[in-house]
Parts: sequence; structure tokens; C-alpha cells
Amino acid sequence: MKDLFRKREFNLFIFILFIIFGVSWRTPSFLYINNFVDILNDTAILSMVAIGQLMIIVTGGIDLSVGSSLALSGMSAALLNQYHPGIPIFMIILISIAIGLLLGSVNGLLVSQAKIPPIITTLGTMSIYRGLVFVLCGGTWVSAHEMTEVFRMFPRKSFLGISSLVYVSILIVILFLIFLNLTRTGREIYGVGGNKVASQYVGINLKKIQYIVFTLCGGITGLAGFLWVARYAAAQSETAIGFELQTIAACVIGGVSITGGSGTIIGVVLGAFFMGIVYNALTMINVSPFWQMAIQGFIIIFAIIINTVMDKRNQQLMLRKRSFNE
Amino acid sequence: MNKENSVLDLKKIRKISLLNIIWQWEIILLFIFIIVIIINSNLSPYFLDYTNLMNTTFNFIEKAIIALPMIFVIICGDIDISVASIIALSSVFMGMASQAGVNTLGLVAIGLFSGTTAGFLNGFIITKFGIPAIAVTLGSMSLFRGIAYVILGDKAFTKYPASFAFFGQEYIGNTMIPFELVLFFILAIIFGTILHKTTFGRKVFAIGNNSTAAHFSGIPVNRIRLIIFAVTGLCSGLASILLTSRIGSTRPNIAYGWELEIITTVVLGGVAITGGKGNIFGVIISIFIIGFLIMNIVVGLLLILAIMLPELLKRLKPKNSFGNVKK
Amino acid sequence: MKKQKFILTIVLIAIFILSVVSFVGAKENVRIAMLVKNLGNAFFEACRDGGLEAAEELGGIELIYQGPTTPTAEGQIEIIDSLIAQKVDAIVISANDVDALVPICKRAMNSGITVISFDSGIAPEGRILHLAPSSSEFIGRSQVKMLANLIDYKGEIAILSASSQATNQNTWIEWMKEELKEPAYKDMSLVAVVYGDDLSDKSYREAMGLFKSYPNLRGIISPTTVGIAATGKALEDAGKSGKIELTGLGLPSEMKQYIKNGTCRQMSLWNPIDLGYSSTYIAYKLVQGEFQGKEGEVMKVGRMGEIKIGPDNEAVMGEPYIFEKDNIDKFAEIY
Amino acid sequence: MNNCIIKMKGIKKYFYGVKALDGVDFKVRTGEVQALIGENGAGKSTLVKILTGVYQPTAGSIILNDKPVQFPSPQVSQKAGISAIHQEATMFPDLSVMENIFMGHHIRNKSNGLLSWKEMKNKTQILLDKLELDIHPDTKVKNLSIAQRHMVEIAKALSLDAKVVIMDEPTSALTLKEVEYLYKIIRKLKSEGKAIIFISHKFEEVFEIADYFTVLRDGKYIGEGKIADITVDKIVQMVIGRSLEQMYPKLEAEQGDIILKVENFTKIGVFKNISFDLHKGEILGFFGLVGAGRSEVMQTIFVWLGTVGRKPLRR
Repeated sequence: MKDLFRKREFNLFIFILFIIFGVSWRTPSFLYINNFVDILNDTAILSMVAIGQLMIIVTGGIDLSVGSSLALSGMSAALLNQYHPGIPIFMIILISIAIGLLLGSVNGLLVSQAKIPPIITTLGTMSIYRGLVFVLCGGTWVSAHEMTEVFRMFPRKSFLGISSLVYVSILIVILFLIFLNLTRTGREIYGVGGNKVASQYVGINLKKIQYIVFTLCGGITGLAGFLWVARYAAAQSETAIGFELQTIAACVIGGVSITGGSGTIIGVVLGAFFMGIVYNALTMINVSPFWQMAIQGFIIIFAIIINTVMDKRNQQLMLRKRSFNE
Repeated sequence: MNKENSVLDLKKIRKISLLNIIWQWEIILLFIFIIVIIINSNLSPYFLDYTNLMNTTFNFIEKAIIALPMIFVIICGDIDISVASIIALSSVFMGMASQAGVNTLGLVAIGLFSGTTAGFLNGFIITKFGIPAIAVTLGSMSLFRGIAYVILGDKAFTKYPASFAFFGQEYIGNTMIPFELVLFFILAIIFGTILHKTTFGRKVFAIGNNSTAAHFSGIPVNRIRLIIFAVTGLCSGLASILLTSRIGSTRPNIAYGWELEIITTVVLGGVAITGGKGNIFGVIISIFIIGFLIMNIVVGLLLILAIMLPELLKRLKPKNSFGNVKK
Repeated sequence: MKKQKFILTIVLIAIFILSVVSFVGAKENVRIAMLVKNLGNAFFEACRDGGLEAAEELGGIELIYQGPTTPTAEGQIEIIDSLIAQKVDAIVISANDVDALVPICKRAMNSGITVISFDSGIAPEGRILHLAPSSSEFIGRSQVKMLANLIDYKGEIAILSASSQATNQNTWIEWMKEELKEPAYKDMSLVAVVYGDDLSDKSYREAMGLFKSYPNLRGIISPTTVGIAATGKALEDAGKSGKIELTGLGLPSEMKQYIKNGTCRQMSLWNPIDLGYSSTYIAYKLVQGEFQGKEGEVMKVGRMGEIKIGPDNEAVMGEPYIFEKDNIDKFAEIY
Repeated sequence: MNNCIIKMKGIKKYFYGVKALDGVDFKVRTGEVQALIGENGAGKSTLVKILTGVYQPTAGSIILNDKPVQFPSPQVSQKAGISAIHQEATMFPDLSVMENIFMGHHIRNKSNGLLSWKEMKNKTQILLDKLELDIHPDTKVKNLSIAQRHMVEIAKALSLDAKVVIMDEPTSALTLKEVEYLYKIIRKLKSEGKAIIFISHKFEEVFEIADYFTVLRDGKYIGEGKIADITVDKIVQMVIGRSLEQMYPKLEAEQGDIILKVENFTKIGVFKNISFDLHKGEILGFFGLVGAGRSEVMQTIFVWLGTVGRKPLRR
């Protein structure tokens, strides 16, 4: 139980509770179940993609192309649906995942085989993928009436009051919880980020791991692309512009070390949820739209500082405890 | 270990040949630059027109001026993604001052001061709490631009003194050389000298290579990083003056998305994103390459291909019989 | 190693020479650049189609369609600079910023380029004339009237705009507020103006936020094509169709879904094809010296008939068209 | 000699044409401690890296249990039962002790192929108990002392069921007490039939713990033998090629004036009331256990001197 308090995730959890309490004191309707369901809906896609981003950051990389590849796979899914309405929905989902995997593996190959630093690779593919969206759609949009009913309604289908969008993201969370915590490859991801030399000594294939994380992140992004386009019933060339920074922010708030080696899925999901709550709360308590950005920025910095300070304090506690043992 | 080092030296000596000189990073960039010029002049026969060439520089010199301190930031192993937001913030403060009747000189002072303060704040949080720069500037990126939105809302500042237009719109005498361009070259010489000819520059490289070792060698690591972030803020403030003067108005969404372009420029210029390596000439060439292109799919491909070249060459090389040397 | 480097060097030199050889000669046509807020925006794609129509009708026009990938003034300035370098004959621009583009447009005019703005204007000193699709006052006021009819002049209303920096939206909103001061609207109150930045996800979430923050909301005006479609989707998802009325400015092709199912019973828009057609037409005639661009001048613009240049050199095309269930199918085919 | 588990014969290793190892022979026996002795740069680490599969030899053969083998990668070497405790930090600071032990060979559930943390935790606890270490398996390695980290590495070697454990200068960062403890563990491993390669350039250590020795100099094989059959002087001569007196001629030094005087130097929470004088021409030794604050004092003085009159910067 004492260990719980020492976890970064726990700090964040307390911080979230604190915000929920503060906001609901001003606006009781914030606490309605419906509102939380909405927040879940809003953060579902972000948490999914942030998990992909997490894996890459844990290996010491970064992916700036998630926004663009999300747009590209989403646009492909929408166009496919528009021109071939007969294709069943699960095929479209599979195809958008496949496109995402492909885009991710391009990143992965460039990083692992051509040894280009991840930030440069993805900075480049960010422009390339975004450019391909323009090429693909020729500047036009795919709008609601051009999509089939099944396509548009997929993320909204709900069971027990919770939409399939949320179920999909929960599924992703569980899958990757298992992957990262209960498989060798998953743990090797942490190894690579923690110490490249050491991971070589224990026989971890660095290139393989780098390739895997970028490809998996691409796959998640591809799925997210379909969900995004279906949810907003619009595929545009500007879809998800700037989304990469949101996913990175979710990771950073969630306590992922930006230099690699540590970070948990629970932390990232909490980080995404935190961002969703802040956004939702700012709207709920009628903060002027002009204030929202500044407050978000302030809260991000504040959360990061608190996180860092608490973590340092905890480590010092551990050290002190150790010296007593000796 | 000694042996390996001496081996590397031998390799370096062997490297000096004409082809290897051609394959220097800066030469490759220069080559790309010439290709860009030729393609552009094919697309438009007027491209090489002296006046046009000079006028085109208006569009990227502000970014270039921020790229200069960004070289230091990245060599240090840090990154600053809040620079574009600092531009917006400084511009808003200048707008407020101008509205209150402050003269041109005062506006310049305010622009520089607010930029420096913002940069200093970044540096302070980064060094004081030991948080990675990308995390802090990710937050301050929203914060600074957010403050600009708070102050300005959906309005714009449009009233600037007539003499303020000098910085971003005027030329030196009647040479058709923009003031901005001259200012950039002066700054480039200053920053280049500091980076390559002073102990401060060497310390920056030392920090980027191994900050712990640098610390133990008596280099005040955090103070230097703090200075660099403050200078980056200062240059962002300067860029803000130029941009505000050039477009003669301020909106909170000014310079939106510039940070990635600036970082791309610096990285294409051969500065290692992992820190510790880079030089100013490469970045200057890269500024002009990207400047004469417009950020798009071409730049993306260019970036990846250019960075890939050295590795590609290594790949082409047949594996020697001694096997692979792993580090 | 050496050999490979040599080969690569040769390849690069070959590219070099090829790029020199592939010189393309200049054309004799009148070159008109249509510079829009951003690429990939269906509204402007329709404007381009109109421009192409005019080019075909008049002949001897080369239409260059350009825009930044994100709607920023800096991006447009950069493009104008390259257009000046290309020595185009005219620039027809829908501006992202009313003031920021003035200095560069002045420079363009000084180098002999005819600059007019359409859709979203530049301040008078930065262009010869501005072609407004409809008078700002009329648009603002008619939006409020339309919504008032839908909600029987009663209840709370909100506005979901594009970015807080969008010139034309801001002007319309000013006029909407002006109209709401009339006694007829005493039972209606404007509770919020929010901004979706012309991004579907942000607009969608802002709309959702409105439903929650204002449980008694009766109507939303969204004077932007992205915003209105996203709001339509949000209304549908939240099950608020029919409870909250939606109106605004939207593209029929985008809004067909929501007009058909009653989420948005009425909305309006001018014809972007006509807008693109007229602005290209006028730009051409200005270049040829057949129009003067003076205040009070009446221009004969092809199939559009006569357009008069009003005060501030602003020309107004006409009234926006109102779309409903009955006519949406027809127009969704066109734009 | 039938307990000889590894034989390396005529090992050569060139880096870019320069010889790092030139025909080295090396034998390791089960249940014995084999010392590998030589100056810095003599080729000890290179030899170890070849044995652990990090480097490939240019020429020569490795014979494991009378069968010639090749170690193209660290995993193969590991599978063959060779485990190394490297001189450099080869740990994952942000991961737990347990995970550091099992990284690369996590235990999986037989039924579903997923990792079994429970089993790993049990095993870790058993290993730590065996090494008489009082560390919680979930502690992050970054919170451990250097000595503890070494022990975790040994635990890792044990978890791999290594037959050969290589220790590359394990004592260099340890206090006397910790070294004693390490010897205890080594003897225990020896009694369990493990072969241990002990790399060092400290002769007293070698005589204390090793049974056999092999000497390298400038990448060349110089000789080998039983520790019991040799004297310190002889080994020294083999290692440096000269006698000890030639190597370290005794010189009288003049003790001069005080050039640094430190009084009641305190850094809250780290050390307090440190006082000493440093004279010209003097070598001043600092003695204490790891964690006693020796390095901290020096680092602080260093930074302090660099910024006289100001508050030293903390990292």
C-alpha cells in the first residue's frame, strides 16, 4: 500500500480527483455520469494513439507523424467507403489498420535500418504523409452523406451506455497492457530504452524492437484514423493536425520519461484522461475560449513540475530508507 | 581502448581525398541548394531576378534568426518548441505598448525584453527542476500563445508607428538588400564566432556530448543552458519585431507552426538532434534551401534522403573481413 | 566505398544537368492566381471550378490555384511573394487576415499586379476592390432571422464560429449581435460564442460543450462550412436533433445528410462557383483595362449580370441562397 | 586437467588492421577461479568480449567441453552458460531488480506463453537470499549502490544457470568491506562448481581469491600457471615486463605549504563539518565506505572553487 503512494501515476490520479472536485464544486453537472461518458468518448482516440507514442518514447524515440498517418489512413478508409460502399465494415477497419501498419513500418525501417534519428524520420514523414492526404483526396472532403450508415454509426453503437469507440480503446489498452507487461518483446522495449548497451549484452535485437514499436504505433494510428473519420463523419485533409503534440503531452503528463526507459500504460491513459477532463472542465465552467489555451499550458507545466518534484522526493525517501538498512 | 582510438585517427587520415571532400555534409547541402535554385528558375523565369530573390528572403529570415540560437539549444541536447509562441507573445506586448503610444524604440525594447523573459522562464524551469526541455516547452508553447489569446481575443493590433515598418519592410539604402537579411548575416557571424571560436562554444559542445562529464569539468552546465534558452527567447523577440513590422499587425495566431520548420532547418543543416555535433555553415545553407522551397512533401523527402545518405554509403561498402565492429 | 561514392556523384551531376535542360518557356496567357485560405477546403475547390469556368469562357487565361496547407496569413504572404516573383498578372485572394496581408499586397500592386480580394477581404489599402458574396450586414442579420423563425423568437442561442481570427466570420458575428438588439428578439439571448478553428474534431467538441454548459440552449448559428457540419454530427450523436435548431452557412454537399434528417432544417450559402467565376472574371477585365475598379462603377460580369462597386471599393454579389429539405438534393450535386 | 570447461586457442583480434589480441591461449576450469591479469590495454576486456559473443575473433578457436563452438552473438554465449559482469554499467536503471535479473530471458507461463511475474519474483527472492542480499525485488536499480548492483549482476548470472561467470574488475568501485563480501560469494560459487574468470590488475586480490592465472601484455599471451606456485614479484615481472623497482622507483617528496584548507565544510543532507589541509607535494588520500560522501565532498569543492563566492550550482 505504501508503494502505491510512491507511484507517479498515483500523484496524477490525486491531481485528477482534485480537479474533478474543484470543478464539480462550481458546476455540479460536471459529475453527471453522462458527462464522464462524454469525456471517455473524447479521450478514447487520444489514449489509443498515446499508447503507441508511449512505446516509441520508451525506446528513446518520438513519433511526430501520428497526426499525418492518422489523417492518411482515415482518408483512405473514407474514400474506400465512399467509392465501394459494399465493402463490409470490418474489412475497412482491417484495411485502415493495414495502412497504418504500413506507414508505421516505413518509419520503423527508416529508424532501424537507415539509422535516421526518430525525430528526423518522423518530422520528414509528417510532411510526406500529410502531402499524400492531399494527393489522395485531391483537396476535396468526404462528408457525412457520402459515407454509409454503418460506417458513420460504428463508433456510436453503444452497449450498456458505453459506445463502441470506448470499447475499442479499452480493448487496445488491455491488449497493450498484456503486450508490454506480459511478453518478452514488451519488456525488451523497456530494456532498449533503459540502456542500449546493456540490452545488447543480454541479446535484445535493437533493430527489431525499433521496427516493432513504430509499426505497432502505426497500426494503432490506422485504427484511430478510421474511428476518427467515422466519429466526426468527415474526412478532411486537415484531420488531426497538431495531434502528435497532444499524444506527446499525454505521455509527458502521464509520467513517461521523455529520454526513454520508463513509462506505463496506466500513466498514459490517465494523462490522456487528464487532458480530456481539463478541456471538458474549462468548457463546463464557461471559461472564455480565449483563456483555455493559456490555462491548459499552465496546467501542463504545473503537472510536469509536480510530477518531477514528487518523483525526486520519493527517490530521496528510498535512498534514505536504504541507508538505514545498511 | 587506446588502440581503437589510434585506429580511428588512421581512418581519418586516409579520408582526405577529393571525393571525400565532395561528400562533406556542407558540400552536399550546397549541391542541393544549387539544384533547388535551378528547379525554381525553371519553374519561373523570373526567379533569379535580383529584386525577387531579395524579396523572397523576407519570408524566412525571421525563422532563420531563431534557427541561430536553436543550433546552440540542439547542440546542448535540448530542444525548444515554444519559439513560435514567444513570437506571438512578444508581438502582443508590442501591440499593447503601441496602442498606448510607445514609440518605435520603446517597442523594440519591449519586444526584446518580453522575448528574453519568456525564454528565461523556459530555461529556469528546465534547469531548476531538471525537467527535459521538450516537456517544459511543450507546456509553455500553449501557455505563451494562450496568454496572447487572453490579451487579444478575436481582435487585432494594427496601429504601429510608421517608422516601425523599417525593420520588416525596408531595404538598406537603395541596394534592394532587405534590412532583415543584413541583420541576419551580422547575427550569423556573431553566433558562428561564439559557437566555433570561443570557450563558450566549446562548453556548449561539451555539454551536448556528456553533460555529466561537462559538469565535473567545472562547466556551469545549467547556467549555460539557462543563458542559451534566454538568448533563444531574445532572438524570438527579435524575430517577433521583424515579423510584426513586416505584416504591420498582430494577431495571436501569428507565426503558428513555425517551431517545427525551424527545427527541421537546423537538423537538415547537420546538427545532431542527439546533441554534441553541428556547425553553423550547414545550417545557413539549409536555411536558404528550405527558404526557397515551401514546407511540404518535398522538404520531408529531402530531409529523410539527405540524412540517409551517409548511412546509405556505409551500406554500399562491402563488409570487411574483420567482421562487424560493434560499439 | 570510393567507387560507390563516385557513382553517386555522377548520378547527382546527372540530376543537375537534367534539371537545367528541362527548362520550360514562359506562356503568353494572362495569368491569374487564385489564392485561397487553405488547400483541401471544399468551399474553395468549388470557387476554383468557377474560376476555371470564367477562364474557359474568356479564353487566354491561365488560372493558378494556390493556398497554404494551414490557414495562416504567413503562409499566404509566402505564396504572394512567389507569385510576385513569377510576375503573375492578377491575384484573387480570400484572406486569412484583414491587416497582415496589406503590406505584401501593396508590394504586389507596386510591381504591377492587379490584386482583388473575394470571400474574405483585405483592408481597402491592400487591394483594388473586394468582392463580397453578400453584404456582411445582410449575412449577419439574415442568419439571426433564420434561426429566430426556427425557434419562434424564444430561448438561448449560441454561435460556433471558425477561428477567432477569421475576418469575415467576426464581421458577421458583429452584425448578428447588432440584429439581436432589435426588440423582436427580446426573448432570445446570445449565451456564448465559441471557436472550432475550422477543424471538425474541435468544432464537434465545442458543440458538445455547448449542449452541456447550456442545458436550455435552443439554437446554434455556425457561419462556417466545417463548423456547421461538425455541429450537425454532434447534434445527431447527442440526440439533440430537433431540440436544438441549427442554422448557418454550409455547403449543400456537406450538409445533405443533416438537412435530410432534419438536424438542420434551414441554412444558407452563396454559390461558391459563382463567386469564383465573378472574381476571376473581374480580375481579367481589370488586367485588360476594361474595368477601372472605381467606386460607383457598374461592372458587367458575364452570366452574373451587373455588379456595382460600393463604398470602400466593396462589391456585393447578391443574397445567399437558402437550402432546405426540398432543394438540397439538387444543389448537393453541384457544390 | 579434465575439469577444463573452456579452452581458447590462438585467439587473434584485429581492429582495422591493428592487433588487439595476438594469439592468446586461455583456459577455464570448473570449480576454480581463473585470474586474467594484465595492464590496461593488455587485451583483457577484448578477450572477454570475444568469449561473451560481443566481438568475433579474427582467428583462433574456442572449445567448450571438448567441442569447438562459435559465439556469433551474446545470446549464444549466454545459452552456452557463459555470463559476464561487465565493467561498464550494463543495467537498466529505471527497471526493477527482478526485471534486471530476467531481462533477455524472462520466465514465461508454459500454458499461455505470457510472462509469469510471480515465478520471477520467487526466483529473484531465492537468488537474493542466496547472496544474502536484503533488497526488495521491486526496487529500481537506480536506487542501488554500486556493490548492490554487482550483486544483482551476479544474481543474474546465477539465474541463467551460468557455468562460467566472468567478473571484469568487480572490485574497482567497492569498499574493503564490500570486497570481503564479494570474496565470500565467489567462494560459494566456486564450491558449487562454477568456473569463475576474475579480471583484475590488483595483485593482492589475485593472490587472495584466484587459483590459476593467465597473464596478457600488449595483446600477447605471456604465460599461465597455478597461483600457489608463483610469487608476486614474478607475476609483476610478467605483467609489466620489468621488475617492480624499475616501475615505481621510490622518490622523496618535499612537503610544502598548505595550498587548500577546508574547514567545517557542510552540504546539508550530504556531509557535514569536513576539514582538511592539502599541502604542496603531497598525495592526500580519502578513505571511507561507498556512500560515505567522499565523491560528494570532492565534487562540491570542485564546483565551489569554480564559482567562488557564489552558491554552488546543483544539478
